[in-house]
Amino acid sequence: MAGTVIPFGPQHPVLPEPLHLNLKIEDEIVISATPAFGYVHRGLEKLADIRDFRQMIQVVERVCGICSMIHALTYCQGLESLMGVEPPPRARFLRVIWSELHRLHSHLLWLGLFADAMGFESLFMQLWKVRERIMDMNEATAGNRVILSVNVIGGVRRDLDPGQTGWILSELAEVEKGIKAMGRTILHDYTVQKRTRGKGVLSREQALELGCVGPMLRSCGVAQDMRLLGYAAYGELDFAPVVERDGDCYARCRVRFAELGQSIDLIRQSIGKLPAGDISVPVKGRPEGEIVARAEQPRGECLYYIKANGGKFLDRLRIRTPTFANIPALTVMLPGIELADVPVVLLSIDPCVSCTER
Amino acid sequence: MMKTTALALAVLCAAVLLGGLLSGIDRRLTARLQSRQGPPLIQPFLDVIKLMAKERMVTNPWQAFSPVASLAAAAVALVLFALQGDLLVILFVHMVGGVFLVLGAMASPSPYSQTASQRELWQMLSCETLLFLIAGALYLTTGSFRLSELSALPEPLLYRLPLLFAAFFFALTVKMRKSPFDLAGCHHAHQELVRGVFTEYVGPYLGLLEIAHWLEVMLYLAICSLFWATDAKGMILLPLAVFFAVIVLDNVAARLTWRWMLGWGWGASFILSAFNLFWLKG
Amino acid sequence: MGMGLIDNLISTARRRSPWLLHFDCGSCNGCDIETLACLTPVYDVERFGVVNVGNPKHADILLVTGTVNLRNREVLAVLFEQIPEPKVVVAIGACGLSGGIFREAPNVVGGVDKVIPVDVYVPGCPARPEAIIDGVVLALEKFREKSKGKGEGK
Amino acid sequence: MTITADRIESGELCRAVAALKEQGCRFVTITCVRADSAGAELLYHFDRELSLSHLRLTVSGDEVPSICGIYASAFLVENEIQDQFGLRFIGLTPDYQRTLYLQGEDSAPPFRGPSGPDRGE
Amino acid sequence: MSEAILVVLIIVPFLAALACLLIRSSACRSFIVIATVAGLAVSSLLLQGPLAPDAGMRWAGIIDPVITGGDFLLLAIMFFLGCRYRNFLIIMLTASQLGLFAWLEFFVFAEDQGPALFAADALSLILVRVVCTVGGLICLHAIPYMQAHEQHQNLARSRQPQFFAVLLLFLGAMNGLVLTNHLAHFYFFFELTTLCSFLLIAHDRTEEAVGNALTALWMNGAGGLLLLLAIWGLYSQSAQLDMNGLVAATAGKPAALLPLSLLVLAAFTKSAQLPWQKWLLGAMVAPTPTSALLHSSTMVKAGVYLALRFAPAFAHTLLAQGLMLAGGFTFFAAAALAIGQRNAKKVLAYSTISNLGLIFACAGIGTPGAVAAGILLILFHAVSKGLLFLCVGTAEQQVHSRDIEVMRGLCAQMPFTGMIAVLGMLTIIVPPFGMLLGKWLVFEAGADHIVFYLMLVLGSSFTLLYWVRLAGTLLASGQTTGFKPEIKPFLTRFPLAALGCGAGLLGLAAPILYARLLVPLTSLFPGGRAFSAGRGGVLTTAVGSFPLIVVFAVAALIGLLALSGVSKAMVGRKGTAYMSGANAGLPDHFVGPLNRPVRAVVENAYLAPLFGEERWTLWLNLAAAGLLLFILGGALWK
Repeated sequence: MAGTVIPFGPQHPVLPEPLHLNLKIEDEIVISATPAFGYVHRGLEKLADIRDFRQMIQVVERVCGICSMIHALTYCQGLESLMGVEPPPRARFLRVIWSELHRLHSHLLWLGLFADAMGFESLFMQLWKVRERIMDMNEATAGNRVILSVNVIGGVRRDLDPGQTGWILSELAEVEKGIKAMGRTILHDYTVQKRTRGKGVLSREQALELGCVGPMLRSCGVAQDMRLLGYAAYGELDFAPVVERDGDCYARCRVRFAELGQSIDLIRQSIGKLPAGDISVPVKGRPEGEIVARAEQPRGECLYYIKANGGKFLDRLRIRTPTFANIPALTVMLPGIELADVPVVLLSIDPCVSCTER
Repeated sequence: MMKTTALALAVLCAAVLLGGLLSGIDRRLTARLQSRQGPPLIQPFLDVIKLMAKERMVTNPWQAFSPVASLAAAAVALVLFALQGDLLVILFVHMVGGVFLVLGAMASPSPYSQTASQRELWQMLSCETLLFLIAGALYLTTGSFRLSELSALPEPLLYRLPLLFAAFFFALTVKMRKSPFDLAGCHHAHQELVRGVFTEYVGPYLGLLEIAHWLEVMLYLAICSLFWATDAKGMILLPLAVFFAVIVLDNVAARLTWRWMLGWGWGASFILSAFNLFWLKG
Repeated sequence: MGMGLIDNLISTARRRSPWLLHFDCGSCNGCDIETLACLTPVYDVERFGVVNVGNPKHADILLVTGTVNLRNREVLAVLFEQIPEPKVVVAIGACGLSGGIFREAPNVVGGVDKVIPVDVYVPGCPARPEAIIDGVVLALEKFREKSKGKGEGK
Repeated sequence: MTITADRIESGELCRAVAALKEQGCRFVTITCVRADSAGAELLYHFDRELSLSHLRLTVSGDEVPSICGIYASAFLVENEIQDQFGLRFIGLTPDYQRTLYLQGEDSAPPFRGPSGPDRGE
Repeated sequence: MSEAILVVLIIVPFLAALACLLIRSSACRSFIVIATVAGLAVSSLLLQGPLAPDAGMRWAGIIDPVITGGDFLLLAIMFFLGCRYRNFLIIMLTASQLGLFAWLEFFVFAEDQGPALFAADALSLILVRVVCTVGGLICLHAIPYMQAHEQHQNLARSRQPQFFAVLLLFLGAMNGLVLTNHLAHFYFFFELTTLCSFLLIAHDRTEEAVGNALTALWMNGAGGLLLLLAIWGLYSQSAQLDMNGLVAATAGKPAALLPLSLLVLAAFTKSAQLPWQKWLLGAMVAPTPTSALLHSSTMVKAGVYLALRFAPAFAHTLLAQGLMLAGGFTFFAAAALAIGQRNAKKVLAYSTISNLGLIFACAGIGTPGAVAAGILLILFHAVSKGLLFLCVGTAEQQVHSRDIEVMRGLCAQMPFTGMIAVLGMLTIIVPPFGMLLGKWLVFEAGADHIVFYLMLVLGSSFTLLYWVRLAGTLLASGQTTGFKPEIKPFLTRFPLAALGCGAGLLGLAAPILYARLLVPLTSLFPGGRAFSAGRGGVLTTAVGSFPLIVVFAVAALIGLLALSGVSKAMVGRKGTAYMSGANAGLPDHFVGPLNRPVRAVVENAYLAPLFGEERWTLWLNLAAAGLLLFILGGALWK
């Protein structure tokens, strides 16, 4: 029996980005799902041939608009170690603040889209309403709502004055209130649980074998978080990775929801400990050698491989984004679920196709 | 004869206006529940007028046939209702609307519209059975399927049909294509089947179906008013209350799957209704 | 007179009921999330009758974000073709306008207007929600021009 | 500064990778870099308890053994390298045959050939 | 006049059958078939009821021995068949029938019995016309069909003579069955249809065909035995074989309930009601004209005819209640099983079983409205179902499959057959067409019994579901490749067109039929409610009304309006289907992984776990058998 074949994407209302799934289903149960890519591929890494290593900061910020700041952070940190530069302490703490603001906005964005994928429109609206406060913070502190161009090699470009930090703290209190109000629905609503519990289950072993990263891996009981490497100021802050055990969509939802609180906490800690001083150090010379840099993006571990030869242009810039690592899990999670759950499971990896394909 | 025709026309005009307005209220209320302001109340009319003036485009001629038949079925059913006809006949005529909606949707090569029509069939199954049980209850209480007998009842039907009323609420949610049962098509497109059965209807055809949907919702609300047919106030307030309840439910629930709808939703509703009928018979 | 009234009515309805189709044509997500943000409580474009329909067959306005690449070029053309007349195309963001920062990347074709005719250009990297709403409003004015002499979408 | 990586030959790649899997390593990714001569250099990255270990493989021809049989998740990155560098991974499933990002055999692998601003275009 | 017509209706088919068997020229055979069918159709329409009480009495002296002899011959043939195929069941059943019949004939039935040989009330008249017109049209359709059918088989010697002979014989047997008023004669015709059905089902001589034919033979043999027992019982009650007389004499007699219940059970086997459905499903292996004939106008209708004819005798007893429930259960259960089927012919088969259940239930309810509904349903069902079978058969010869999924998009490939098939399906599920009118009457009549009403509601919703799904599947935009224009011989198109018109328009005649033919039946059912076909074509029952003419007019108007909309739509730009933007040029293809075109397919959800026959048949059969026991028990109770 041939069953039903459905093209899911590239243009599809539940997919924020173009991705194609060739779905074979039978009585609305997925038999197989073959993904196809390339609808957002630009060939960004190749731009390193014609943009010098400083200009590339602006390019890597646009690998993905949702985690732009952390892309630039990873890239800059890689070059800093390659060139032997130590950014000043204030810059390291500021980097944490913006990173965590980014995580907040990304997770809220994801929670909203996730709610929308299971047909919970009003939850989507409420979450995005809260998210707008983060966007305002981004704009007020970095000059842009989405793409935060704050990183430079050797530090950051913008500083926060005490008025701004105070305002951030009061805004965060509001955000926290809004999140708490929605927690009941997100974590305890019958219909939400019905749509997420037991869907797209990965065991701890499967998740490790498939190379999952970030919340995907943490929802399966693995406490893996690149922030534990202690880059920027994370080594001086107090936090523990959020871990869930069930490995289903609901667990992923719980992880990301809990990370909202964790991010708020990290921002508060950073503002509390924010040292005085310069925000960047002057950097001279050109990079030479090769290095692997890693950082924790909202979606998980991001890896940059940089190879330089002492010239203006990098020899090779390779970006392995977290979604790229999480995609193989889809081929395991999709078969056997209902068609209606495809968007839910698909979104549960928090796909960022723009990252994946670059 | 003239009088009947005039009445029929008046009822249709009123139903279209009221149905559109209710749809406007729905959108506005939904927006308020989502912390938004929402569109003006006449937005549904603007939408339909715009749709009617768009380009005609079909992938299969049946897509042009179906909306007309679907709208007409809803209109005839509503007129028969206004004329206090036989509830069974009204339900049979009303079924035609769903039949043609599905036929048109299945005629297109788009897998979305076709998959959605399978779901629409399950939805139809759920709604129709419950409506026919209401007709049965009507018969058991009044000894007739004619609506005209209802006003003579000493007390509202709701007192004797609480379980059936709950089942009706389920059917209304399904019919209004509201969460948690917006499975085969809904008013916004964010679902796995795009816009479900409506995906392939373009411009004027979608416009006709939109009006047909208003009329169907009006018919359902009219059937809802039967539960309180002894008192004009109740006949208006009860459907309105139910309408608002559906909208609120839409905003506090995620979409469930059609298997859940068929298994738990319809299964429970059917058993409750059957139980109510036995209880009624005594 | 009667026809004039109807034409007016249609023209009004068109301008007050724009249904959007948003297609991410290789964007970095920046413009996408800003487009989506337009629908949410703070911006609430539904006030103006805007609905994001997600289906070309019901759309009036095609919002395109991102640089066009060799693969999604075909998709963009299909979606444009599937929108019934009258229709307007709005290109959003630096990439949609010209290819932006990516225009020299190997798999990039360039701006949206290399594939389909664009009526409104919304600049920005990423374009702000206010700018996108402004672009949609400009697009509505295009309807007035387009409906003249075209009548019932012929 | 260079990354410390074990150099291996393509014949022993699969055994080495399987050994790392035995030790409980998570496969992170593969990086492909153009070598000075016509060939390419592949870096296999593995992670255990937040520390990375690497394998370095220099490819002279076009063909590399695939490690999909050991780590199934490697299919994506191997397909990507096929697209970008025009290599061929033997035993790759599913094999997109250079259509992962590109339009197939008729579009040239962008990373093949010389690099740099003067060397590009 | 009417005696001459009787001769034409019953004797001519037998002679024509003989002629078919003897003359091997295909042109001659076609001529004989066409002439016989035309003659039968005209005569059946000319026949007016009620017949004179002495109709046919002149030949009673010949008819009686001929039929008795025929009975022995039939049973002997069946016995022989049982021996030849080593089917123990058949041997046992026929042997016991043979013995019982001989004993009854020689020792029990009084020689001087002189019942009115023929009777033609509304029920018989409608059935005769159905048999002759619908059955006739099926025979016409069979002429080109069988030619095409045999082309595939590479037979050394055409087997069409036998086929058409049996087909015509079948018509004659059915005419005899519905017109006779003599219960023993009825038994003969009853057995004759059994034998004919065996021959028709086994016609292709494949292993499967013969096996299924044997199933049909033993099941109907069991039915025959039950009938014979019932005859014995009834005879012992009032010592007569006059059917009308028996009905009058046994009405209200508790002692007669046991034979009556056996009679009902015999009718159940003939009509393939659960748990006897297996033979009818198996009959699907036969060439389509056979299935069409068995399902729509003949064979299975013999069972419901028997039940309806004797309905006044057991009206308002526990037996009637049991019949109503068993019928309602079959209606619901067969409809549910039909949902799980992806074999188009099996869907039709289950639908037949389901609709016959409804008619049985009508006989069980036993109010004038219900009986009227039952009779109308026989008529409308025969036309619509005959049409659908012919359509599916025609389609099957083109697409070489019975799989619904293979027939997807049939309307694009075979516009004529496809569209008529869709029309036929619509006439079953959509008002104002006849079937729905009948169903409406059943709803009105059955609302007093909650359990039955629940089954009715579920059954009719299931019916709606599988028909809409099938119609939609045919309408779907089909595959673009392998398109062959539809060119069919006149004899294929004519029956389809005629039945299509009939299915579409017969509903209009319902008020007239209702007033002229069915109202007189009222007197037979005590305690029945008043009902009428009132002014302006409004059908009125005590509890509701159906403005038939108005709805018909509106429907026609809307149909025309919608068609004009279609013609407008054909002018405009032809759209492509929504495929998430990945359209690959061809209408139903999209660009999949590897940049390759992939065909988008959608198959219907048949939900095997919920509606699959493998899973449920046993349980449903057990439940149905329980209801049959209830019928028997109901008979014994009083």
